[in-house]
Amino acid sequence: MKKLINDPRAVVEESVEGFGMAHADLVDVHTDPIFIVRKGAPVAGKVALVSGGGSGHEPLHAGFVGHGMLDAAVPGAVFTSPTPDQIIPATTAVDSGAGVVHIVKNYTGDVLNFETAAEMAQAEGVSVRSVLVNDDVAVEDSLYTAGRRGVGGTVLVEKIAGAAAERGDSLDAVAGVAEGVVRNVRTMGVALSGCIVPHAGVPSFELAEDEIEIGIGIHGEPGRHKIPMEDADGITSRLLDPVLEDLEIKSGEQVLLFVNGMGGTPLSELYIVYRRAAQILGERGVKVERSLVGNYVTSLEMQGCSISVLRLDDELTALWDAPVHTPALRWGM
Amino acid sequence: MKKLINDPRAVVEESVEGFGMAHADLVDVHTDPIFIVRKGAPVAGKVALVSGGGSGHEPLHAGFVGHGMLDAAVPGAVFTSPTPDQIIPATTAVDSGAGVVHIVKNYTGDVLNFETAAEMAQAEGVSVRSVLVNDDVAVEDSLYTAGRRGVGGTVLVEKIAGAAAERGDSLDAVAGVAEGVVRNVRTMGVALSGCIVPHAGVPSFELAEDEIEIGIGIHGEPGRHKIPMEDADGITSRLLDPVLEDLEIKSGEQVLLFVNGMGGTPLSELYIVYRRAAQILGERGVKVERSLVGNYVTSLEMQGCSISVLRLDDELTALWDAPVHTPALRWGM
Amino acid sequence: MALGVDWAIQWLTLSAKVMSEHRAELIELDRAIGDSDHGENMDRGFQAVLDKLAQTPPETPGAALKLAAMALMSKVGGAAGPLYGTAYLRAATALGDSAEIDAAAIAEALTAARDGIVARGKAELGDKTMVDAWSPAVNAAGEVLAEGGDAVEVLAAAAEAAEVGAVTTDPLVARKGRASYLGERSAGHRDPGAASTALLLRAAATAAGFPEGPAE
Amino acid sequence: MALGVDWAIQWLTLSAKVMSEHRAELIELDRAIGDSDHGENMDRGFQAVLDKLAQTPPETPGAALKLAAMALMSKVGGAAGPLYGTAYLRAATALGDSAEIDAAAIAEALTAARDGIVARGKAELGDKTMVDAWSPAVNAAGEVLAEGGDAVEVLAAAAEAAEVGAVTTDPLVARKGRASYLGERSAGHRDPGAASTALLLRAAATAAGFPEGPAE
Ligand SMILES: Nc1ncnc2c1ncn2[C@@H]1O[C@H](COP(=O)(O)OP(=O)(O)O)[C@@H](O)[C@H]1O
Ligand SMILES: Nc1ncnc2c1ncn2[C@@H]1O[C@H](COP(=O)(O)OP(=O)(O)O)[C@@H](O)[C@H]1O
Ligand SMILES: [Mg+2]
Ligand SMILES: [Mg+2]
Ligand SMILES: [Mg+2]
Ligand SMILES: [Mg+2]
Repeated sequence: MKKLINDPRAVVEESVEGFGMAHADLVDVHTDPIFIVRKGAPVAGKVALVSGGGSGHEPLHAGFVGHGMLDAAVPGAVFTSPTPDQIIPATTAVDSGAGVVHIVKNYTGDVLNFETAAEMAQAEGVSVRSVLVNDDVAVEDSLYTAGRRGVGGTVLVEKIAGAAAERGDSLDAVAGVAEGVVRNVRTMGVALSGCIVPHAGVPSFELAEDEIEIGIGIHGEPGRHKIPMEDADGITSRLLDPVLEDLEIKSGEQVLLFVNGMGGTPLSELYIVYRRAAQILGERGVKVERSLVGNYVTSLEMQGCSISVLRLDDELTALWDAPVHTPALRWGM
Repeated sequence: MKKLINDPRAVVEESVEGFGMAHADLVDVHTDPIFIVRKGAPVAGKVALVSGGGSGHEPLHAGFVGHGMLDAAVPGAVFTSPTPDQIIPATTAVDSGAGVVHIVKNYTGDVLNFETAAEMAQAEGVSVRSVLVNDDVAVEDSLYTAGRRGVGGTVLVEKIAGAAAERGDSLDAVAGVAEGVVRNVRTMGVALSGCIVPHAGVPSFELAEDEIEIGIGIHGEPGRHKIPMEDADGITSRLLDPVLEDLEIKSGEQVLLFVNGMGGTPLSELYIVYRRAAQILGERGVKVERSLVGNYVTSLEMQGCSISVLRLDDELTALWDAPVHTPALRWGM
Repeated sequence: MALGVDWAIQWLTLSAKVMSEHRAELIELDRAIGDSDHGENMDRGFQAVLDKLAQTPPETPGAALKLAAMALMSKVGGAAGPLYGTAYLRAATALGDSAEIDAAAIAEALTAARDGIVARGKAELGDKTMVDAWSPAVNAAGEVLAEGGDAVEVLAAAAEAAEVGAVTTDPLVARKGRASYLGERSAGHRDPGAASTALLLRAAATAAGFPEGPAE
Repeated sequence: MALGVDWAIQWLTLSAKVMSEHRAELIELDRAIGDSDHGENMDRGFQAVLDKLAQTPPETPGAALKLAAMALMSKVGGAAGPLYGTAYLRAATALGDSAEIDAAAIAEALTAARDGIVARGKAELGDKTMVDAWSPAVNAAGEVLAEGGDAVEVLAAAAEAAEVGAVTTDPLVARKGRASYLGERSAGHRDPGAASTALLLRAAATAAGFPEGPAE
C-alpha cells in the first residue's frame, strides 16, 4: 500500500487539519470530537444543514461547508459513519434557533448514528429534521436489502437544500426541498479498480485486467456484478439506462447531468463519459439544462465513475444556480 | 489497461467534445484542427492568452479557458505538444488586435511548435509574445539538460497573467506579469505510481511496492531518483525544501502554497501534504497568504503530487484574487 | 457461583485483547461483503473501553457495561457502534446496580442485549447479521438456565451457540446492513458482526473462568 | 543511376509502413527515457503523409519531401514533429524542382536536413538525440560521394551509418530533449529519435533498390 499518509489511524485527523488550514477563511475545524463548521455559524435566523458520513469520499462532505450549502460536516473514520458524540455538538454548534436539517446517506450505520444524535439534540432543544438520500439504482429497494444507498446525488441534495436554507426557507421547507431532490435524482456507478482503505492495507476488491464492477457504491464494496471490460460508450449506457428508466424521464423534460469521478479516473475520461451520456439524453429528447463533471463524491483512489441525473424544474434550477461558496463548489460569489 | 475510453486514438477528440458540451456556456470547441476558445473571443481591446501542450494534464489547459484566464487552449495528443497548424488558428481566433501571449511550458516539443506558430502568426499580422514556464526544480537548469520543465506553476501563471489581461494591461505588461510569476514560482513532484498512456497501453514506469519516484515531471516520465517509500511528512520535506531553497524564501515573506494532485491521489492525502507544508512554512516564519489544493496539473491517473510555492507581493495577490470564471477555476463571479 | 464487577472488568479487558488480535480477520470478513472496517471499528471501540475503565473504574457489573456502552457508541461508528452500544446499554439496565449477578441475571441481560439490537436494527434471524449469533446465544442461555446451570455455564452455552450461529451465516444471503447490497454475492462469506459477537461472548465465558473454548 | 519522384514516393510510402511496424518498439524506447509517444507520433505523422500523397501526388522529389515536411509538421507534434518537419523542408529546398537527383544532390539534401535539425534543436553530436544518427549518415554519404558512389550507394551508406549512430546513443547521457531530465539514468537506453532516423534512412535506401539491410 502506497499512500501519502503518515499513521493510517491519523488519516482523518491530519487530513481535516490540513483542510482547515487551507480553508481557514471558510471553515472552523473542531477536534476531539472532529467536526467542521462554517465560519461565522450559526447564521442568525437561518436553518442549518448538517451532513456527514465516513471519510474517503472527499470533497464530500467537508468540502461543501460554506455559504449556500452545509453549515457543518461530520467526518467518521474512513468508510465508517461518524458517531453521535460528533454529530450532536456539530448540530448544536450551527443551530441558530431556526432548526437543523440532517442530510443522511442511507446506510445502516449512518442512519443509526444520526438517528441517535437527532434524538439527543432534540432533547437539548434543537429542532432536527432528517432527510435520507438513497439515489443508487444499483440496489433494489426491497425488504431484502437495507434499501438504496446514498451516493453521488448527495452533493446535489446538499447544494440545492443549502440554497433554500440560504434564502431563508423554514425548517420544514428546507427539508421539503431536500426531499424533492431525493425523489428526483438517481445514480449508478462503475469501478475499474478497487481502492485501499488505509487501515486495511489491501484492495477492497480485486478485478482481473479485463473485468469491471457495475453497480458499485462509494465504500470500495464490490458492486452488483462483474462484467468484461467494455468501451466508455457501452459503459455509459449501462449506467445511464437504468437511471433514466427508474426516474421515468420523458422526452421534453429538463435535467441536470452529473458525471462523478470515483477519485482515480482522469478528468478527460469523465468527459468522454459525459459526451456519450449527453448524446443519449439528446437522442431521447431530454434537455441537459445543467451539468457537473468532476470528482465530488469519491471512493479514495478508486478508478471509475457514477452518472447521476436530476430532474429539474424552474425552482430546482434557480436553487442550483444560487451563489455558493465552499472549498469544493463555488460560483456567483 | 482499463480506461473509460473508446478508441485510444480518439481520446483527445472525444474528451474535448464532451468538455465542450459540458461547458457550452463558457467555451467554443473547434475541431480539425482541435482548439478551444473562450466564448465571445476575441474580447475587444483585450490582450489574449493562449496556452497548450500535450493532453493528459486535465484540467490544464482547456479547463482554464474563460473570463480572467485563458482565451484559447490548444491540446496535443496525449503527452505530445500540439502542432503549429492548431496553434496558429487558435492564436488568430482570439486576437482582438491587442496581441497574444503564448504561455509555453518549457519542453523541446512545446517550445519548437509554439515558436513556429508564433512566427507564422506574426507573419499574419498578430503580435505575439511568448513566455516560457520552467518551474520544476527537480531538473537542473544547465547546459546538460533541456532546461527546467514547466509543471504545476503553469496554472498560477495562467491565472495571474489572465487577470492582468482582463484588467486591460498591454501586451508587454501582460507578458511581464507572466514572467514575474515564472521568476517567483518553483515546484517539485513525487510519483507513487506511473500512469498509462492510452496509445502505449502499459505503465510509463514501474515502481516496486515500497518505492517512489522523486522529481517527476507531468508526462509519466521517471523522475530524478527512486527512493524507498516514506511517510507523507517526510515526502513533503523532500519536495518543499528544494523549492524553498531555490526560491530563496526568507522569513517574513508571503507565499501562495499550491499542493497539486497528479490525478490518482485522493484529495484527503493532498490535504495531509498541505498540512505538513504549511507547518514547515510556519516554522520558517513564512506567511501562507493564499492556498490551492487539488488536481489542476495532472499526469493522467498517476498517484502522487507536486508542491509549488509562489512568492507573493500585493500586486500578485490582487491579481490572484481577481474574478475568474472557467470550467476548473472560478471565484468572484 | 455469582459474578461480580471483577468479572465484568475482566470480560471487557479480554474483549479488547480479542478484538485487537482478531482485528485483521474481522477486516478481512468485512472486506469480502462490506467495507473493510469492522475489525478496525471494534478494535478502536474496545481500546476506548479500556481507556474509560482505567479512568473511572466501575463498581458494579451494570456500571461496567454502561461504561462500555457509552465508549462503543462514541468510538465504533458504522452500524456496529449503535448496535453494540444499545446492546451493552440494555444489558446494563437489565443488571441494574446489583453487585453480584447470577445465572438468571446473565440470561436476562443477554436477552435484553439481543432485543436492543433487534429494536434498533430491525433484523430478523437469518438476515445474516449479528442477530444470527445473539439469538442462538440467548436461546442456549435460557435452556441452560432452565436446566439449573450456573452463571458460568450459562455464559459458556451462550458463547458456544454464538459461535455456531456465526458459522450458520456463511451460506446466507444478507438482507440487512451493507452486505445486503451484494444480494446473492453475499452468500459464502461469514458475517463480520456475527463473528465479533461470537468472540465477545466467548470472552465473557473465559472471563468467568470457563476454560478457553475450542480453537476456531 | 539518378532517382526521381517515384523513389521519393516509394520512400515515403515505405517510411509509413516501417513507422507503423516499429510503432510499439519506438514507444517502448521512449517509455524508458521519455514519455511513451515517439512511435505513436511518427506513425500518426506518416499516415498523414500517405493521405497527402494520395490527395495530391507530387511531381518532383523535392515536392514529395515538402509535402512530407508539411504533414509531419502538422501531425507529429512533440519535439520530433518540428525537427523532422524542418529536416524534410530543408532537404526539399536543397533538391529544388529537379525531376531527377543524383548522388551529390542526395548528399546535399541529407546535409541540409541535418543542419536544419541542429539549427532548430541546438543539439551537438553526443547529446543522445537524432543528431547522433543524422551526423554519421551525412558524413558517410559525403565519403561515398567522394569515392564516386552513386545515389543508391550514398543512401545505403547513410542508412548504415545512421544505424550504427543510433546504437552509439545507448551508453550516452542525454543532454537535450526530454531524456535529459533523467540525467545519468538516461544512459543504457537507445534514443528513440535516433532509432527512427535509422529506420527512415534505411527505407530511403530500400526504396532506391538497395537490398534490405541486415535485420536488426
Ligand atoms: N440492521 C442490522 N441489524 C443487526 N446487525 C446489523 C445490521 N446492519 C449491520 N449489522 C451488523 O453490523 C456489521 C457491520 O459492522 P461494521 O462493519 O462495523 O459497520 P458498517 O457496515 O457500517 O461498515 C454486520 O456484519 C452486521 O452483523
Ligand atoms: N534538441 C533536440 N535536438 C535534436 N533532437 C531532439 C532534441 N530534442 C529531442 N530530440 C529528439 O526527439 C526525440 C523525441 O521525440 P518525441 O518523443 O516524438 O517528442 P517528445 O520528446 O516531445 O515527446 C528524441 O528521442 C530525440 O531524438
Ligand atoms: Mg463502515
Ligand atoms: Mg511527447
Ligand atoms: Mg463495515
Ligand atoms: Mg516522446
